[in-house]
Amino acid sequence: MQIDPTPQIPLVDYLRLDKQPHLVANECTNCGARFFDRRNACAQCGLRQFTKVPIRNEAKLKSFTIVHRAAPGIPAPFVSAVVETKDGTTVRANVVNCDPNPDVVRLGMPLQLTTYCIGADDDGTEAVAFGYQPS
Amino acid sequence: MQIDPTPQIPLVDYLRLDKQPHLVANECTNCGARFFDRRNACAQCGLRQFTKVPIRNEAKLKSFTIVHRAAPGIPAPFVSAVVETKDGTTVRANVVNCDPNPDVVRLGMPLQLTTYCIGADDDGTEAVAFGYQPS
Amino acid sequence: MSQTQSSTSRKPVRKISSDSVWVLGADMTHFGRYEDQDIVDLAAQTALAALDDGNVSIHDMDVLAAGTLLKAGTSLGQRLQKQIGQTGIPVYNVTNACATGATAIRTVYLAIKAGEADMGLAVGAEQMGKMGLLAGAHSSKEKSVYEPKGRYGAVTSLDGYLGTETMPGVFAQAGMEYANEHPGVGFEQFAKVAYKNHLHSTRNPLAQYRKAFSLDEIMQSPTMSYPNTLLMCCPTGDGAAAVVLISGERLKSMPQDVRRRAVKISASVLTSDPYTESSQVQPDVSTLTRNAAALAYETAGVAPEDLDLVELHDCFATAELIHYDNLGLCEQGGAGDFIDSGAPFRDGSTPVNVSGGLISKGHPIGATGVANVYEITTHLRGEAGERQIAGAKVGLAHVIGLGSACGVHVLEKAAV
Amino acid sequence: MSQTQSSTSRKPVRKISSDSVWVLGADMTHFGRYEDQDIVDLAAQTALAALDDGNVSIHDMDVLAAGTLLKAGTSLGQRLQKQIGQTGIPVYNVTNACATGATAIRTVYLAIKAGEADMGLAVGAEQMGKMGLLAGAHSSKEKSVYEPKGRYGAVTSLDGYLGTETMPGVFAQAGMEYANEHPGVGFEQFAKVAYKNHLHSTRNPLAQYRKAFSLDEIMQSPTMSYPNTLLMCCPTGDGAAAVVLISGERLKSMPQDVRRRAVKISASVLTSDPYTESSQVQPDVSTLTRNAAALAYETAGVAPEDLDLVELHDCFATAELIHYDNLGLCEQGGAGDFIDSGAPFRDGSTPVNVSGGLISKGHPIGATGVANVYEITTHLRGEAGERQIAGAKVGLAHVIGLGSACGVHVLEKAAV
Ligand SMILES: [Zn+2]
Ligand SMILES: [Zn+2]
Repeated sequence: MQIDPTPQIPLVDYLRLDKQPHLVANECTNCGARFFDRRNACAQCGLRQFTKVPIRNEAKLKSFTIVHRAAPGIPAPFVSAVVETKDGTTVRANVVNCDPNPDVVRLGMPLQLTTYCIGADDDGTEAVAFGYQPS
Repeated sequence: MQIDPTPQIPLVDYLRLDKQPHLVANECTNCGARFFDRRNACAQCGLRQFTKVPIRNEAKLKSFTIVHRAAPGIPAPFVSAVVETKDGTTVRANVVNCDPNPDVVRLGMPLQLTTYCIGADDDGTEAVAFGYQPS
Repeated sequence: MSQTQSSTSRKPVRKISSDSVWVLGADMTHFGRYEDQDIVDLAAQTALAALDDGNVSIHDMDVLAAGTLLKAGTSLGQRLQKQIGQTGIPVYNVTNACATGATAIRTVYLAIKAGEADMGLAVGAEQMGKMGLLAGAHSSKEKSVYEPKGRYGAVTSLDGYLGTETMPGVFAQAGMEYANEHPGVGFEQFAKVAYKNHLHSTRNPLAQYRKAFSLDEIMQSPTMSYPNTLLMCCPTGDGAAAVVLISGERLKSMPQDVRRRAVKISASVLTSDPYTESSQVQPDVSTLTRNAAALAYETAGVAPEDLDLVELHDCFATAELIHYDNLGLCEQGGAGDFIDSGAPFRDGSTPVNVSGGLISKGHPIGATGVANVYEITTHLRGEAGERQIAGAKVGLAHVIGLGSACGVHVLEKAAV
Repeated sequence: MSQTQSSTSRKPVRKISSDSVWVLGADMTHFGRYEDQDIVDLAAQTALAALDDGNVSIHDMDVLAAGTLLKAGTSLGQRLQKQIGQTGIPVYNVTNACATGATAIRTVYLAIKAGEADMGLAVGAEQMGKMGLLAGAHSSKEKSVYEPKGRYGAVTSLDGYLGTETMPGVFAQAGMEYANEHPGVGFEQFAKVAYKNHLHSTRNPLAQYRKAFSLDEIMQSPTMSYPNTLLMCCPTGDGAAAVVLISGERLKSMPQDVRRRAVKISASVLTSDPYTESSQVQPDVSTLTRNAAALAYETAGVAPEDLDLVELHDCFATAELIHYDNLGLCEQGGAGDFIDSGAPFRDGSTPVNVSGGLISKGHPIGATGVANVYEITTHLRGEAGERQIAGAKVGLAHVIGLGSACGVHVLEKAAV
């Protein structure tokens, strides 16, 4: 008898839960600008053709804040961050597995994408978020 | 032993529940324009002084509609109207005690202000509305 | 059709004056339901199409104005930019009830007139879904203790107790007041307006509904607010429309085939309610429309009889009828005869709402004031297909939002 | 203070040019809580006061623009007219997030520049009550089944899972990015901004708060989003502000004592976000401010070192610091040194937010962009009482709304 693995769904559709989870972006075929959302056209050049490109998991910390007063249901404090991936894409995410302390979180520190479960719905499907942890 | 009368409150503050219920308006002391709401200044002349004036209860029907699709909780059909009082003031109200039928409601028909209870709150206070009935 | 305060002889458009403003590109989406798209998708789709139509790009725009009523305050303009091109230009998010779209156009027009922009994009969009009637709503939670609130010291919602606040009712009363003052106007005249607009819509592929109804079907359909029956009321729906405006100076440098399709804005007018005694208790949709029309005719040097077609704000059949009079399309007091004579039908002397109007084309609020300019533009270009008014040279687009705001645009075919 | 792209020599204002635009009247309400008044009361109160201040009436106005964010779509402009005078003029209801008030001013400015108006009234108002933090909110009703929604296919609200969407956090990140790039900028520098603005507010009778705090108290107050502590964040509140604008042509015909108090708008600029890579995931409050400032300085022929005072958008302490750099008030990268040197204090070389700023004066959103023009105007008139910057001749008002929109106005004292 085989046990089915717990069904999972990514928190956002640009998170791909492959063996090696990673982000994918919509890249403008004209100017190369990258976007994580559904697109009508390119915000930079205005043209309307995109391809999917995978984003590197290695990143560095570009900016952060430590949020103490968070939205209801969100454990606080937590580290909110803007990171720059190795291939030069800016991503907004939390820094996880890291003490939420301004003396520990260092601007420029190297990071690595990771995933974690944030809860399950009534069907037992788990939502999987991504974050960046110190590497 | 004396029985207290049921406490009453007017639906709007420009309805005065005296022995002879009637409406009162804020009249601009400069240009004579009349308003039923709390005022910052006069919509006609821009000046800022008002006196309270009583409005005549006799009126005639200036316009109407018979509302079949009403807001939740409002019995329909009912006759919504714009009336002109004997002293030339325009008032919006329902025509009451009148069959809501376009063959019965006649433009220009003479009307008279009347009041009626629309419900009571949890303290037993009755809200009193006004309407105009054929005279 | 009738007299106007400023009947001026028509001067054919011979050249592009530098300080004139023109419609260079225009588009509207199909009006209807878009359950899988959001308001930004609708706005983006029509903005891109209007830019394509004018053979320009978002990078050519110097200003952007965006209008939506239900999503007012959500920076629709900037959200649109993020989807079609962030160029750093000034963005104005505007609202003016049902005149929101016209206000967006006017804002771009002002920026061009002020010399701050050569070209600009005005977009109106709305996603209403199946929200039902436009109506004042009662609070769902019953108050347990009456307490006077607001400017009238009201202890509960007044809608239904002191007259109606529902839109079909408010516009019914406006129509009935006209009927009171003018013999020959009644239920049948109002119903004929809806008959006409439903009939017109069968030719418009962009209309939300394209079904003709008999006069009897219209009069027998469920009464919303007498005399407005269901088929005399505009539906709710989703949609968007966009126009690209350009200064005359800049237009001169455009290629001939682009100039040829440009349409001149001979007048762009926005008014609000002047004080009238009765408007203190019920919206007065007439006076501000009359004022806007008078100024528009004077500015454009156009008289009502010069108009080859009119798109006016028929949110309800009763509204269209009184606007015949307000816009000077008929004799004073003669709106009943006007519809009875067939004048506003597409084969009549002054075709009104050949698009199907709000009643059948639909009324996604923020889009409406842009969509009627699109409609006129399309006819003046001779590109309106099956619904084309042959040889149309001058048209008027009118929109009114309660509160109130009225927008009137007079458009003229280019002769360049 | 520093270089600017367009350092031009100052020309004293010698005469009123016809195509210039001036502030004729200005007012703001006390910012705070108004539980017994509605937003129309606030707007009416300040509009009447601004008209009185300019010695004109609503009947002199040719255009009205009204701004509110939380009540966007409620036709504030028309509701205001009904309380202070219905004259039938065009009304524009505008929104642009926290730049809403500046957008109202710009709209009136455009109408005057376009030649459609000689005088106009711009009003901004907001009633926020005790709504708490400006923050993205989670749905109260838990979803039972995850379903991808919206442009990111999100199965729940992302705020807190993929970074923060709360305003103190967003602006904290903007500040920390600056800190990352520029040594000498850290928690203490940010805290000094709040120290300064709280101190300044003690002199402003219109400020919501008028209490000075020590640097230590500010740094020790509860952390909202590091490095922004509670005392480094603007409060929510109610308030309104209004200005009457007039064309130079019309101003010439006004009495000498009215002309004397008029203040020239040397530049009125509105920008939006140009594309930048990082702004796709986090708001970029800098680039559009830099663009607006560059255009404003060029238009006005004013350099940052000419400014006698600046009111800038310090919604959070981190924001003010980076705007020193964005507005060119300091050397490139030198915002930390700038605050450390005391330059932006009221006795420094470039006084910034002598009103107390958003942090202590308050930030009723729609009012803010008008209130900072009121503040500059009051100083240029020499009427700012205890907080007067002596001899002020040139000032700059800056406001930014996320989404984004940035408004910059450069004002100059009349010499007539
Ligand atoms: Zn591109
Ligand atoms: Zn008066």
